[in-house]
Amino acid sequence: TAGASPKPTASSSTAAARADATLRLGLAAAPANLDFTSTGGAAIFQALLGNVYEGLLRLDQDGKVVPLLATGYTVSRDGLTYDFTLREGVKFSNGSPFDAAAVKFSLERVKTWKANTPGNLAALDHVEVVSPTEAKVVLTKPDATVPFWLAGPLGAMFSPDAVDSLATKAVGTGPFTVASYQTGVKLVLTRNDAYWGAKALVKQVDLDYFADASAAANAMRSGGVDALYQAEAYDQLASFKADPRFTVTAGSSQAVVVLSMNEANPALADVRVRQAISHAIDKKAVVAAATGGVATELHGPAVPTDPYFVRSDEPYPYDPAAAKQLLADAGVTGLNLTFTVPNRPYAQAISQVVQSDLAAVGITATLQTQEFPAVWVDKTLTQHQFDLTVVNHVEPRNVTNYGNPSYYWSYSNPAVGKDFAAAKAATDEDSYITHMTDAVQAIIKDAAGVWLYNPPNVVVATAAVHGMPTNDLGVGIGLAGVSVTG
Amino acid sequence: MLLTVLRRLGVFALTALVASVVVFVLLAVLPGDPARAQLGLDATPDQVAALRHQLGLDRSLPAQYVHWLGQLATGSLGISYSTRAPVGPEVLNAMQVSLLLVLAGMVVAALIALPTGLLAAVRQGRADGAALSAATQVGISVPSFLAGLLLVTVFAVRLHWLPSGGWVAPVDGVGGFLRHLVLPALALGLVRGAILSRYLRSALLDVQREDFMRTARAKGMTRWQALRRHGLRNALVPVVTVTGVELAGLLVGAVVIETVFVIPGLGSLLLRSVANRDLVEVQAVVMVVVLLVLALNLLVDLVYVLVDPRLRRAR
Amino acid sequence: MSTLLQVSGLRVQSGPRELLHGIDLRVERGERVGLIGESGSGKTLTLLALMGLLPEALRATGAARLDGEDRDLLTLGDRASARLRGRRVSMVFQEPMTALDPLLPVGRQVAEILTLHGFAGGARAARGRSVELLDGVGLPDPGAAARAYPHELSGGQRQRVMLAMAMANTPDLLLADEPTTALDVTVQRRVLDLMREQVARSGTSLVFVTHDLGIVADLCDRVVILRDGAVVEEGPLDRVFSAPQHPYTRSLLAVSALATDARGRLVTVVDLGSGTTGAVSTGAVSTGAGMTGAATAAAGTQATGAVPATTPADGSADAVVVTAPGRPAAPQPGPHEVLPDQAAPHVFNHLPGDAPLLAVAELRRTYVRPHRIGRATHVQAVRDVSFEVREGQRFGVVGESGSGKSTLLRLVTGLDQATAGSVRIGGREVVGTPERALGWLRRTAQIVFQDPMGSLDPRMRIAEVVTEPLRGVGADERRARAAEVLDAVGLPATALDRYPHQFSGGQRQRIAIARAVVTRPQLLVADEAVSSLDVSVRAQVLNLLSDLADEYGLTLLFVSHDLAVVRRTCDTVAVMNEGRIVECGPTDQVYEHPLHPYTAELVAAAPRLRAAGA
Amino acid sequence: MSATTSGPGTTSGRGTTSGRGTTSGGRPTTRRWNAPLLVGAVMVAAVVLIGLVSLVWTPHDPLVTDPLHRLQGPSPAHWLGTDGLGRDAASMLIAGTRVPLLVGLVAVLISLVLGVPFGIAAAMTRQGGAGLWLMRWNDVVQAFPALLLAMVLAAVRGPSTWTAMVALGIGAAPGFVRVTRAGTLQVLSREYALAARAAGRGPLYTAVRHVLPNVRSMLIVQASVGFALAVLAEAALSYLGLGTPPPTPSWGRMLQDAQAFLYVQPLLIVWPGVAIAWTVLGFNLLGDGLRDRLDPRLEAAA
Ligand SMILES: Nc1ncnc2c1ncn2[C@@H]1O[C@H](COP(=O)(O)OP(=O)(O)OP(=O)(O)O)[C@@H](O)[C@H]1O
Ligand SMILES: Nc1ncnc2c1ncn2[C@@H]1O[C@H](COP(=O)(O)OP(=O)(O)OP(=O)(O)O)[C@@H](O)[C@H]1O
Ligand SMILES: [Mg+2]
Ligand SMILES: [Mg+2]
Repeated sequence: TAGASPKPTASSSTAAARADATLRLGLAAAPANLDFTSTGGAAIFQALLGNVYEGLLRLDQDGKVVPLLATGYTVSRDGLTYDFTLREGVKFSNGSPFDAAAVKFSLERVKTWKANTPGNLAALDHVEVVSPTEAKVVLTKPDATVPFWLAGPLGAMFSPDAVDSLATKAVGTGPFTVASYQTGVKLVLTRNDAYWGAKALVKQVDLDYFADASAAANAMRSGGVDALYQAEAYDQLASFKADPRFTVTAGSSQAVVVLSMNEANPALADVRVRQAISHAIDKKAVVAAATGGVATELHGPAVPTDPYFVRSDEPYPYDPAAAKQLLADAGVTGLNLTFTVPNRPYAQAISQVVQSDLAAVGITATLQTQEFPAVWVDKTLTQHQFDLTVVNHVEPRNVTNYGNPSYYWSYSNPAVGKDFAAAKAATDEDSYITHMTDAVQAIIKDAAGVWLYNPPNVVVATAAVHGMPTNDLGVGIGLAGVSVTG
Repeated sequence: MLLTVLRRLGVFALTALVASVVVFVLLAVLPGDPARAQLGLDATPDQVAALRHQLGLDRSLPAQYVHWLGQLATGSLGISYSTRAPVGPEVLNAMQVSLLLVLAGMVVAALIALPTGLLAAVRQGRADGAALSAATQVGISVPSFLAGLLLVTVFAVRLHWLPSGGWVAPVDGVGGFLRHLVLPALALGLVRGAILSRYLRSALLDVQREDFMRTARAKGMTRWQALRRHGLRNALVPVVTVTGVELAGLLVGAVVIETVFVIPGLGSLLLRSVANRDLVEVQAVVMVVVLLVLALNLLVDLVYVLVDPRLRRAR
Repeated sequence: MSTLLQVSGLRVQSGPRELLHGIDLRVERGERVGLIGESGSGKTLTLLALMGLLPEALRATGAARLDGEDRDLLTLGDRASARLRGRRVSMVFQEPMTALDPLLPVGRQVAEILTLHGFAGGARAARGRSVELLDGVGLPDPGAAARAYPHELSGGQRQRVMLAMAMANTPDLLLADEPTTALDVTVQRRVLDLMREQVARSGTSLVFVTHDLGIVADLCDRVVILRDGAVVEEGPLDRVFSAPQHPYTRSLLAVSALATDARGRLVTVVDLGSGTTGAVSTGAVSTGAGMTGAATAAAGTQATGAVPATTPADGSADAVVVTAPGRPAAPQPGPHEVLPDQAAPHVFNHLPGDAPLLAVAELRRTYVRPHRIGRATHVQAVRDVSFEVREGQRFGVVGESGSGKSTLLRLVTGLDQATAGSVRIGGREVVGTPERALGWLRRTAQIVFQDPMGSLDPRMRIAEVVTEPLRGVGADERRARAAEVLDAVGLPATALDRYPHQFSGGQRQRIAIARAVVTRPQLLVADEAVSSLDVSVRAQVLNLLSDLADEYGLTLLFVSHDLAVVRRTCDTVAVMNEGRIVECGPTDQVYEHPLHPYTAELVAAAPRLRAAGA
Repeated sequence: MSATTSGPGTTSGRGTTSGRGTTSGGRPTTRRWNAPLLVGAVMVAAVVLIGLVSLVWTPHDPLVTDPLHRLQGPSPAHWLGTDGLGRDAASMLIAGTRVPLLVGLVAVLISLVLGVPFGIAAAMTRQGGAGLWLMRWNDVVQAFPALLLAMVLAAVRGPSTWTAMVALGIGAAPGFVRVTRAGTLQVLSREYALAARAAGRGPLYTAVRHVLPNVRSMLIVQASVGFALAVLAEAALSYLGLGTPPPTPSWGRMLQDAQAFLYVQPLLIVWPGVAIAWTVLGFNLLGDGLRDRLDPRLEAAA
C-alpha cells in the first residue's frame, strides 16, 4: 500500500508527535459553504479534498497523477474507456460502502455541477459498474486530461445517500471528517478513526480563516496558529525567516496573476496595443509591489509546474519607448481604459503600479475597485464590463481558457483552439505537451494577456509542525501527514 | 408604571416595523446578482435563473417584503444565499459575540470614565484636572482601530501576553474567553471611555452649578461629600441618556474592532455578507443591528424612568 | 441681648473687581434683621460669604465672628465651615423649585441634615424625626410628604421642606435669601408666618434678604439697606421707615409704595450716581419725555438730600397715596359683580346697550400635556370666561400663578387656539380664525410681555425689533417710524442700531412697548409687564404705559399678580382663580369691599408697606 | 451619535437659575478666545492650509509609484520615506488631507441641509402632532448608525468618497435634528417668538429671523463635532476598504496598507495615525472651545 497514503513529503521524525494534538492552520480565503459542486472558489475543495473527500486518483506533491481510491487503472487503446479497480474495504464516514456504484454516481453527477469547471470532464459519457470493485469510465471522445481532472475536485467521491445537504454536511472517505464549520471563521476537522489508510497524525485540525494577511501574521507571531498556508504577508517573510521560532518555505503554486485586456474593446483588439501595454509594464516592479519580490515573474500563461511550461526570455521586456512606438504604429492616442480591480491587496497594489506605468506611455487607466468575488464576477467576468482587469487565476492548467472565445477577455485565435483540441485528444503525454506548447506560444505572440507572476505558496510554521505540504497543486491541502510535536 | 412600559413597547414595535421597511427597501436595490455570486464563474444563465426563482428574487418587491417579514417573525431570518442554511442561528451567534464585546467595552469605558470624569470635574481649573481633560480629549481623537492595532502589536505580537485575535465563546472556556476579550474590549472601551468621561465631567460641572448642590453644602456637607451624595447621582441622569447612543456607537465601533481582532461578531458577518452580496444575510444583520439600537434606546428610556423620579407618573 | 454675629469690613472680590465694598453687619441673639436692596446690590453674596459658600472664583476678606466660635467665619476651610453649616448657621434659598435634589425623597433629604451633624439614634430614627419636622412646618400628611419627591410638591410646600431642613438642628442663625419671592402672595403669607413662628420658638436670629419692603416691614426688627455692594443705611425698622436718612432709602420707600406725585404720576427713583443702568444712561432713569414738573422737582430735592414733600413723614404709606390719577374722559365703570354659583354663564363688566371693544364669551382652553413616556394629562387653564372691555378702559386681571391669566391673554390676542368660546375684538371674531386671516387683529391689538429680555431677540437690532409688526412699509419709512416710536417711549434715536443686551431691564421693557405701539393699536395687552423689574424702574414703566394710553387713546388689558400695581394702573379689575373670573368691578371697590372669599384672602395676604410702623 | 455630543448640558430640562438682572443677554460677541478654541482653531487651520496647498503642490506626485524603491525610511528626498508601492509618504499624507476635509465638509453640509429644516419643522409643528411623527421618523433614522449606513451604502453603490459622504451626512442628520429641535423649542418658548406672531409674522419669518440666528451657535458646535466624527468614520471606512478607493490618497487606507509593513517600516503607520488624531482633535477642541464661547449660560456668569 505504499504510495497510497497521501504523505506529501518524506515525513521527518515523528517520534515526539502527539497523536492528540490539534493543528491550527491559518488560511486566507474562507469557504462560503461546504459544497464545491455548486459553489465556486477554491477555498472549499482546498480544505476538503484529500482530507474529507477523496477521488480515484490524486496528485502527488510533484503534480504527478497517482492512484488513491483506485488501486490502478488501464486505458483502452482508443482512449475511450478507463477501467478502474477499486480499493476494497473503504467506507464513507456515514458508514456507506465505497464501491463502483458510488463511482458511477459521483462521476455521472459531475454534469450537474454548477461550479468548478465541470466542462473539464465534458468528454465523460457514463460509468459502467462492472463489479463492486471495478468501474469502467466511458468517454465520448478521447481526452488525455481526464486522469488529471479526476485527481482534482471533479473526481471526488460522494456517498449516493449523502448529497442532499452538501453545503452543510460533508461525507467522504478521507482521513478527516468535518466537526463543525463556523462560516468564514473556523473549519474544524477531526481524525477519521475508521479511515481505510494511514490514520491522520493529529487528532484535530482547526482551519482559521483570516481575511487580512496582517491579522494572520499577527496570529502566527502571537501563537494563535501553528502554521500559515498560502501566507500573503509577503513583506513579513524576512522577519519570519529571521525568527528561529518559525520555518518558512516557498513552494510552487498553480496560480497565474494576469492583467487581462478585453478584446471586445476595438483598441485592445489590436495586437500592437496589447503588445504596447505588455512592454509598458514593469513586471519586476509589479512583483516587488505586490509580493515584496518573492514571486516568479511570468512570461506566458503557463506556470513552471505545468508540463508544457517552456522557460524563455521575456518576449515583452519593460520598454516604455517600444510601447509608445507600438501605440503610434497602431495610431492610438489618448487611450482611456477602465481598469476594474478586485478589492484584494495584491490587485490593489498591482493596479496602482500598472496605472502609473501606463500613464508613462500615455494611456489613462481609470481604476474601479470591485468587491471580489461578488461584484467582480458579475460585472467583469460575466458581463465583460471592463477594459483592463487583474486577477489571480488559481485553478490548475487554466491556460485552456484562452481557447474559449467567450471567456471574459474575448480572446479568440482559431489556431489556439485547434491546438487545445488536439492536445486534449492526444493519447500520449508527448503529443499532449507539444500541442499545448504550441498553443501557449501562440497566445504569447498574440499578447492575449500580460502575465505578471506566479506567486509562491508560502508556508510559515512553527518548529513543532512537521510535514506541511509545501506545494499548492490547486487541489486539496492534504493534512493527514502533518504532525505536531511537543 | 406597567402602562408606561407597554406604551413604550408599542412605540418600539412601531419604530422597528418602519425600520424594517427601510432596511428592506435600502437593500432591495443592491447591485450584483446574488445568484450569480453564489454560483461562481461557471454557471449557465439557466442555472442562474433557476436559482433566482428558487430564492424568490423574481417576485415583486412587496411580496418579497411580506415573505421576509414572515421569516423575521419566525426567527429564521431567511435562507442564506451563500451558506444555504437559515441565517438566524448564525446571526444570533454573531449577535451574542458582539453583545459580549460591547458589554465588555462598556465596562472598560465605565471603569475609565468614572474616576477620570470625576477627577477632571473636581480638579477643574487646576493643572491635574486640565491634564486629565486634555488626555480624554486626545483619547477621543484616536480611531479605535488604530488603538486596536497598537494594542495587538504591543501585547500580542511583542509581549505574547494575550492572543492577537480570535474568539473563544464563554462556554468553551472562561479563561480563553477572557484572554481573547481583553484587547478588543480595551480598544473599544478606551475611546468610548474617553467620550463618557467627558460627558461625566461636563454633567458634573453642570450639576455643581445646581442650586441643590448649594443646599447640600448649606446643610453641612463638604464640597466632596455633596458631590458624592447628590452630584454623582444627578450627573448620571444626563449620562444615562447619552449611554443609549453611546452603546449604539459601541455596537458600530465593534464592527471595525472585530475586523482588527478577527472576531466573528455582527461586524465581521456584515462585512462578509456584503462582500458575498448575500442579500438575505446583509438584511438580517442590518435589521438585527437596528433592532439592537432601538432596544438599547428602549432600555435606556426605561432605566431613565427608574433613575429619575420626575418621569414617573405624578400622583 | 448679646451679639451673635459681628461682620466688619466684608469685601468680596471677583478677580480685580470688587463686588462688596466693606460691609458691616451686626446680628443680636433672637433678632430679625432685614437686608434690603435692589437686584445686584450684593445681598446674596453677603450671605454666601458668611456660609462659606462663595463661588470658587470669588474671594472674601474682612472679619465675621460668630459667638462661640473662636475662628473667623471667612477664613474657615471647607471642612471646618461644613461643621457649622446646618448646625449653627442655616440658610434657605430663593428658588424652592431647584433647591432640593430632584432624585431623592424629601424625607431623606431632611434626615440627611440630622445625620450629618451626628444625630443620635441612627438613620431610622433620623427618618422618623424628619417626619416630625415636616409636620412641624405644617405639611399635610407628613408621612406621605417625606416619601414624596420634590417635583410632587408645590413651591410653597418645598419652601416649607427647606425651612424644616434649615431649622432641624435649631441653629443660632438662619439666613433667608428671598425665600418667598417665587411664591404666590397667599402662600408667601403662610410661609412668612411659619418662619416667624419657628424662629421665635427656638430663639434663632434671622437675616432676611429681600427687595420687598412690605415683607421686611412685616417681619423684621431692624433693617440694613444695601446698594451696589455697600451699606447705605441701617437701623431699627421704625426709624428707617419713618425717618429715612439716606435719599436712596427715601426714594426706595416711595417707589415701593407706588407713591404718586401731585400730578398723579408715580414717583420714580433718581439715579444717584454709579452707572448701573447701562449704555444709554441718560434715558434710563426718568420717564424722559413724560418727566416734568413735580417729579423733576422731587429729583432735584432728592439730589440735594432734602426730604421731598411727597414722601411719608410719619411712616404711613397712606400719606403718599394720591388716588384717582387725573386722566381725561374715563369711560363709565362697570358693575361690581361676583361669579354666581353654578349659574348660567355670566358676562362680567357688561353694560347694556354698549358696544364693547373686546367681548369674550364662554372662553375655554384645555391643554393636553404629553408625558415623555406616560399618559397625557389635561389642564383646564381657562374655564368658560366671559367679560367685556369697553374702549378706553384700563382693565386689570389679577390672580395667582397658574390661574390662567397668561392663557387668557394669548387667547385674546389670537396667539393660542381656544378650545371653545368666542373672542370678539371690534366686533370681529378671533377664535377659529386661521392665523393668516388675523392681519387686522395684529393692527388692532398688541402685546407686551413679562420678561424684557426674553421678549427681545438678542440677535436683532432695536430698529428691527421695533418695526417687526410693520408690514409693507419701505426701509426709510421703517426707520423713521422706529425713531418716532423710540422717542415716544423716551429712548434716543441712537438706540436704533444697538442690540438688546446693551440696555437695562427698564429700557428693554420700553423697547418692547415701543414695538407694541408702533402700529398704533387700539388695544394694548400687557402680561406682567413690570413684574420682573426692580421697584425703582417699575414706576417709570407704569408711568410710560399710562402716558401712552392717554396719548394714543389705548384700551389696556393688564395682567399682574401684583395687586398694588393693578390698583395703580387699572380702573377695572377682574380676579381670576383656577381658570375662572370670580369677581370683577371697579378697582377700588373690589379691593376695599371684596365680595368673593378668594379675593378677600388675596387682598389680605399682600404685604403692604403701610403696615410699617403700625 | 452626534445628538449627544452637544454635551449633557443641553439635555437637562431644568433651567438655570440666574438671579434677577444677572442675565446679561445672549450675544456671543464679547467673550474672548479660550485655550481649546485657540488650539483647536490653529490645528484645524493647519490641516485646512495643508489641504489647500496640496491642491497645487506636494513634494512629489503622490500617485507615481516606484516599487523598486519601496519602504524606504525618511530621507531628504522622501521626508517621511516611501510606502509599499514606492510612493512618497509625505506627499500621500499631504494629499490625503483632501478626502477627510471634503468628506467632513460635505457630510456636515448634508446633515445641516437635512437636519435643520427638519428639526425646525418638528419643533414648530409640535402642537399639531406632526412634530411627534417627525421625531418618530427621526428615531427610525437614528437607529441606523452613520457607520452602518455607510457600510451598507458602500455595498449598494460601491465604495466611493461620495457614498461615504452621503451616508455619513444622512447618518449624522438625526443628531442635527435633535439639536435644532431643542434649540428651536427654546427659541419658541421665548416671548420674542410669541411677539413675532403678535406682530403678524408667519412661521417662515420666525424660522428665518428668530430661530436660525439663535440656534446658529449650537449648530456651529454640532457641526464642528460632526466634522470630527466624519473624519473618524471616513478613516474607519477606508480602513475597511469601504471608503475612498485607490489611487486617491486617504489616511485610513494608508493605515490599512501600512499594517503589512509593520515589521519593515513601522513609521508608515505612525504618519496617517497622527494625521487622523490631529485633525479629529483639532475639530473636537474647536467644538469645545466654541461651546464654551457661545454658551449663553457661561456668558451670563462672566
Ligand atoms: N460668581 C460671581 N462672579 C462674579 N460676579 C458675581 C458673581 N455672583 C454675583 N456677582 C455679582 O455680584 C453682585 C452682587 O450679586 P448678588 O447676587 O449678591 O446680588 P443680590 O443682591 O442677591 O441680587 P438679586 O436680588 O438679583 O438676587 C452683582 O453685580 C453680580 O453680578
Ligand atoms: N402650553 C401649555 N401647555 C400645557 N399647559 C399649559 C400651557 N400653558 C399653560 N399651561 C397650564 O395652564 C395653566 C394656566 O397657565 P397660565 O400661564 O395661563 O397661568 P398664569 O396665571 O399666567 O400664571 P403665572 O402667574 O405663573 O404666569 C397652568 O396650570 C399651566 O401649567
Ligand atoms: Mg440674590
Ligand atoms: Mg403668566
